[in-house]
Amino acid sequence: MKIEGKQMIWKEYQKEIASDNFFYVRSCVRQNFFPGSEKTFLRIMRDELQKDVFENASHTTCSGIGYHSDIVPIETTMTMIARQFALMTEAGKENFTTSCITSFGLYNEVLETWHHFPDVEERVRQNLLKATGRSFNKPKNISHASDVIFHFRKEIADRGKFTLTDHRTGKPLRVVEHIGCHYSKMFPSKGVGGAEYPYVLAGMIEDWGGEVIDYPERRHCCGFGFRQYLVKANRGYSIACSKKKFESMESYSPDMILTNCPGCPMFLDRWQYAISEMEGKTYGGNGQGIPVLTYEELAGLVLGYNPWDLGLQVHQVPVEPLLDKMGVPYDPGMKFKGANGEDLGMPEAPSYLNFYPETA
Amino acid sequence: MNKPVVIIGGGIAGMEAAACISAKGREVILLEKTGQLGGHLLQWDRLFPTRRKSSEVLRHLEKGMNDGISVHLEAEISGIENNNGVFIVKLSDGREFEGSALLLSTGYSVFDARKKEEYGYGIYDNVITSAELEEFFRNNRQENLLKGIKSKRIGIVHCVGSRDEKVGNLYCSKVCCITGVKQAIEIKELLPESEIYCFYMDLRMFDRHFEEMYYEAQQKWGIHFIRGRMSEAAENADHTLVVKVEDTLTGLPLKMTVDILILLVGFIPSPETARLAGMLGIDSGEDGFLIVEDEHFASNSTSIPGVFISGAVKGPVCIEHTITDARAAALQVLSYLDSEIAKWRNSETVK
Amino acid sequence: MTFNFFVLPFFLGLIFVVFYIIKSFAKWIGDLDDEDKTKFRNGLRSPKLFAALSEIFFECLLHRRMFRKNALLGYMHMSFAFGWFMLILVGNMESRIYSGLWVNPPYYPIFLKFFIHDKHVLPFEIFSVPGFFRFFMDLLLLFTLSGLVLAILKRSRSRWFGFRHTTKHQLTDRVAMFCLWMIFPMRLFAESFTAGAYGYGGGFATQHFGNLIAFLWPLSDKMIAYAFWWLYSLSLGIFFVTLPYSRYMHIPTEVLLVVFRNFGITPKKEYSGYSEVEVFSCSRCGVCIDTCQISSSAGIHTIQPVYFIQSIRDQQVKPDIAMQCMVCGRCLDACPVGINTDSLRIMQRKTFFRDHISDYSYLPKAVQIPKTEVLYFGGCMSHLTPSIIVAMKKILATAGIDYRMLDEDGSICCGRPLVLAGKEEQAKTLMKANIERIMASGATTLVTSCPICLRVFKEDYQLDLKVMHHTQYILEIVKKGMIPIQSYFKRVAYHDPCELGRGCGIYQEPRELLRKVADLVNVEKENNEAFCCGGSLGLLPLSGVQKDQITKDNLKNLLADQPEILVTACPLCKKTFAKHSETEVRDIAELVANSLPAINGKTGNNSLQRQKDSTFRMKAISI
Amino acid sequence: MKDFGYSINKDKQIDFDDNNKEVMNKVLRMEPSLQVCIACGSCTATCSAGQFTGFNIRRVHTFLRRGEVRFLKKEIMKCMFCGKCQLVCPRGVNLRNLILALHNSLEINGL
Repeated sequence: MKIEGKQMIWKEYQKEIASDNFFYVRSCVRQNFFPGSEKTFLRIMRDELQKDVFENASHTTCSGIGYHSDIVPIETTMTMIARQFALMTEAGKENFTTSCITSFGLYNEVLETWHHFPDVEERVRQNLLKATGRSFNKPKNISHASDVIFHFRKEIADRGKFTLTDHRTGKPLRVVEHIGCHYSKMFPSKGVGGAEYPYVLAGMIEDWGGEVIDYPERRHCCGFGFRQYLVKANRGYSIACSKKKFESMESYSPDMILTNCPGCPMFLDRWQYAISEMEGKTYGGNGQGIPVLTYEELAGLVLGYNPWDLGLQVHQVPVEPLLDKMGVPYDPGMKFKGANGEDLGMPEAPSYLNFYPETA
Repeated sequence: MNKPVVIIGGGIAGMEAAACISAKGREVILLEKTGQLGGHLLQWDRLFPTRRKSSEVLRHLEKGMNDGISVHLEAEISGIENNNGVFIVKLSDGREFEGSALLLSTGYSVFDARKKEEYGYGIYDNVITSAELEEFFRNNRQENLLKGIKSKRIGIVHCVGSRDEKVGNLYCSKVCCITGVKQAIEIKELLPESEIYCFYMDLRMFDRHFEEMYYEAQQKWGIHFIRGRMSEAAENADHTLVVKVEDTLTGLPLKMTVDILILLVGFIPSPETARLAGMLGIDSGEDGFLIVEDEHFASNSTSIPGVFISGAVKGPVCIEHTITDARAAALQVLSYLDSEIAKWRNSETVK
Repeated sequence: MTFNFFVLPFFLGLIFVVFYIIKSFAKWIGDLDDEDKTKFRNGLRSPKLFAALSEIFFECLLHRRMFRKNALLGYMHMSFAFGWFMLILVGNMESRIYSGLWVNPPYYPIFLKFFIHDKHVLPFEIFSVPGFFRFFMDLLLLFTLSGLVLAILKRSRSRWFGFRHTTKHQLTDRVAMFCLWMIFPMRLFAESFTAGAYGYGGGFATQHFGNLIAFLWPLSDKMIAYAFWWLYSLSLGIFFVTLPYSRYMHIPTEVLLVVFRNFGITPKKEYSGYSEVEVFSCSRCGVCIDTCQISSSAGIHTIQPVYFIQSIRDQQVKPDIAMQCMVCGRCLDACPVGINTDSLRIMQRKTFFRDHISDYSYLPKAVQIPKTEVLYFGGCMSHLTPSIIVAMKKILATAGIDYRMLDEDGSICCGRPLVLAGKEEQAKTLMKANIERIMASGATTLVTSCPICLRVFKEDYQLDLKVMHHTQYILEIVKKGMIPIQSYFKRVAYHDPCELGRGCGIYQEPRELLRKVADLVNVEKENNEAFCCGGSLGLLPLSGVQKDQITKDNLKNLLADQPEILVTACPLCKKTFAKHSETEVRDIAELVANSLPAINGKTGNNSLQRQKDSTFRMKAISI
Repeated sequence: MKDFGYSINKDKQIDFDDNNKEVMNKVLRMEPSLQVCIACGSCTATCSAGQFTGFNIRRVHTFLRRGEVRFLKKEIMKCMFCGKCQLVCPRGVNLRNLILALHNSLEINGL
């Protein structure tokens, strides 16, 4: 692998990322999947970096899941997206940043469509006006939340209390980065580093002290793919996709997987459990899985936030081994305690996946 | 009408045309950008389908370089003036040349394989281009290339940068298919125990003895051909490569590990061609190669009287045909210069 | 004195070989199926026995067939076989008459000259010529020795005997041969030395030779003679012992084969007692090597029947040997012993492919076959030579025959190719499917354009209707005057397809038909000697280049006389020749069709037609 | 092992590295002319069996060359062995021997 070759490509895919005054739209599913992530994003942006991130509670879904599941027509989707833009406009913001990769892709898709078919944009404006009396300006800058974290990765590193290194050996941790398909596969120029060798997560890993693992199935989809997962009959296909990736990365014995999409961490995490239950196969050392983190969670760890505040306890694959490597202190006793210390009860241990590992 | 003929580009076409024109007693000025005549012949080792050494062809061309030809190397052209039929060619170093006719033979460049990001050229250790392989052969450094290879399975990818809308080249580069077959055989001669797989869309064995060479590759050397364009390559921990292709003959996606991946890079118009064509106002086609006045009867003259073109500036072409084309160009230049015949030619021209 | 120890090697050897032969014969006859057993039993009590005996005399002793192949070769075999036989016969007469006893120890006649060396004149010597037997026995001995001389000569001058390639023999064969060759010189020396030592008792040859030795070499005495008697007995003994393990087993076995054949016992589809007898009857003479085109054209000299049968006998048949054969039947035709080499080969192939399951369940079950009188079956190959089908349709239409084409849109393979590959079991499904269709049509005549199909229809389908090749059928309707046939001056050569000629014995009909439409030139190798075109479906592993050579060599043979057209009667042959022939290649049917006037305005569709108009004449057709 | 009501799909992809190349090599040794196949499909178009069923000898060969041999046995059972394929092959490939060689080497490899 010639890193300079990659750097040449990364140079070609520089995208402009706003550095303040964000209008932030959340993901439909992430708060159930990884409750801590979006909260952590805001905490980092507002408390650490003193940035202005505006949220409007009345923003809705972008309808991406419905759109990609072929149950919401594109014009409806466009109108809903137009409404989000309207909310941004009303808030006097121009930098649109999304928590969800599918939304990010969809916003770009819609803006691109409008660019090529102004009449469609006009129609949508009419629809929105008729339906809500709202009108909007198109955002000056659209970035995904991971772009923003990428943008501030060095600041985060400077403020960081921990790095992606094994504090016992000083060796960098081996990290697999997995990009959501809708991040740059549709519009390579809209993603940091393009579609073939995306840099958005790789950049964070590098600057936070880790080592990026490039493995053959790097490009492959996590398997969520909406219809694949949502229709139970198709789940065999969904899980097969994740498995393909695990098999391909296993030989590199990664310490963790870093993701930037709502679906990917969910499925890369939960399918490890499902595969272990169905085939007795686990992909980490001694019966453990490979911890899967979102970029916000990782940033949080680097900044020394309490793992349980980041919501790491809801991961199916236990993260303790990773914490131990990074030397992040945590109180095992508190893992399953609620915010006010009430006992949430311990989950039943899976048959094969080592859920309660020996901790340091 | 009695000034010399200025030929820009001292490659195969330029050299051969110069030789032919000066042989008819016309003075020729041959301008070459680099420090050496010969163009791409300087990069190849052996030529298809005869496996003749390219140096041998070059020697033949050099024989034609007589006193009637004044060769100027390191000639960086800064401007060209056209005073109704008299051409003044200015060089960046101040040199200046006058000519009654201009022959443009600035050739082509090989496609930059980096543009096919998914093939990982310049990123993965064991992905090389067909042009590089020729360099290896030329300098007998194959060992460097092949050392440390365990199983010695080698993949050869056809149509890299050709017939590909994604890199803006819809045309076929013609010579890659046969080059791939030639190189496959050469590798097999070097490593008889190696397995070689060619990934192709079509095998365009357009010229004499090409199909026979393809047959030999299969029958004598047991080279395998898989129909399907490589979609992407990925690198393994041990620096071998995973190739993904649809085997269109089984209708299934196929994945295989190879130790070395050779990309058969195609033709693109050389930047110099585009620049000079711009200066002179010669039209170029959508593919960027220059347009001739009439593809059958004036296949070396352009829309501008006195300006002629020859060789790969007109599109992908093999060496044999380049030489033929250069001779045809010489003939057209000469007959243009003989004004009588030139008039007659123009009236004859179909367009 | 009627015994001496030196006789033991001979005597014991004789006992051994006799018992061995009896044992094997018993086994082989036992291995026949019941039907053949009865044939055998009845045969013994029928005039067939005499036919058998005469064939044994003419073939096993006089080697008539060998003479036909090559006089020298024939003489060599005859002098050995017949000469030795007579030595034994006459020797016994002499000894019995001398001793006056009817029963003698079996060694007595063989070594008579050792036991007696007086100047005896036997009672009632024929025409009371003194020493007649001595004279006659010497004559026979010389006769036999002359064969030996030729045999030795044949080693170096095999071409004089009509051989280009001779058999490479195994060790046992060489040992046996050496002993066989020693027998007669040893006898000569033993008798001569004895006669010389005693000064009398020999015949004209042995006596004079003996005297000469005694004169040149005074030391020679009875002891040296005695030594030679030992060597003589030893060579006989060793020969007998090696005989069962060498090619010479063919001497006794051949006799049984002749008997079997005369009793109407025929080769079976499965390896049987008969096959075993065939295998042991092979004398490894090697005639089959030169006849085989895989040797003469493809240059492979190791797979011919002589080696193949040897490998069966040694029970180590190799697939590549078994598969490497066109099953053209030329060797079978040339074999002096008349071994059915083809059936032996197919039997062996079967053993390899027993467990190759086939699945033809996809064949359409119930099919509507329109009723018809005459059923025409083009065959798979004819679909690649549509000109044949077109021609047949034109002929049948012109003759106004009510016919249907069974495989109008594609054939179910007849099964012959599978049979040839030894997959007879698998072929049965296909045969069944075709039989159903054929029977469903209610036809009384089945005409096919493909000899390959014809052969299997005749041999394996057991159809109770008339099966004909189109050449036969066309000839029939021509003779009935059902089509107006014309001839044009075209010199044509005819190639006998293997399956049609040697396969079904159809040589004359095609030629008779051809003579009606063209002028037939002669070809060097034709009829039963005809070469295979090289396209044979019997062959599996041979490379394209080698096959091409076979085709080219045959073309040399066929086109030697520069015919204008090369005619054959098999789509496969046609296709195979077309690849290499400069000369136009046609099927007989096409020639006939082209000689017909155009039906409903359509004109004959090829060069023949055009030529015809200029130069044709009516021929009187016998109606 | 738990049953979640769905299973993990098998990959349709040809994994050339893991596939069985032994059979391919055996067959190629037995019938080298297969090397020169250009997959034109004439054989399949003329195939006698092919007119009654989906038997595709060209694909059989292609699958063999990719090491996808599991289903071949079932396929080659359908061949009638008539030899038409051989007569139309533009590269003179000895296709009947492909069937035999394949039968044998599949046999040997217990497939």
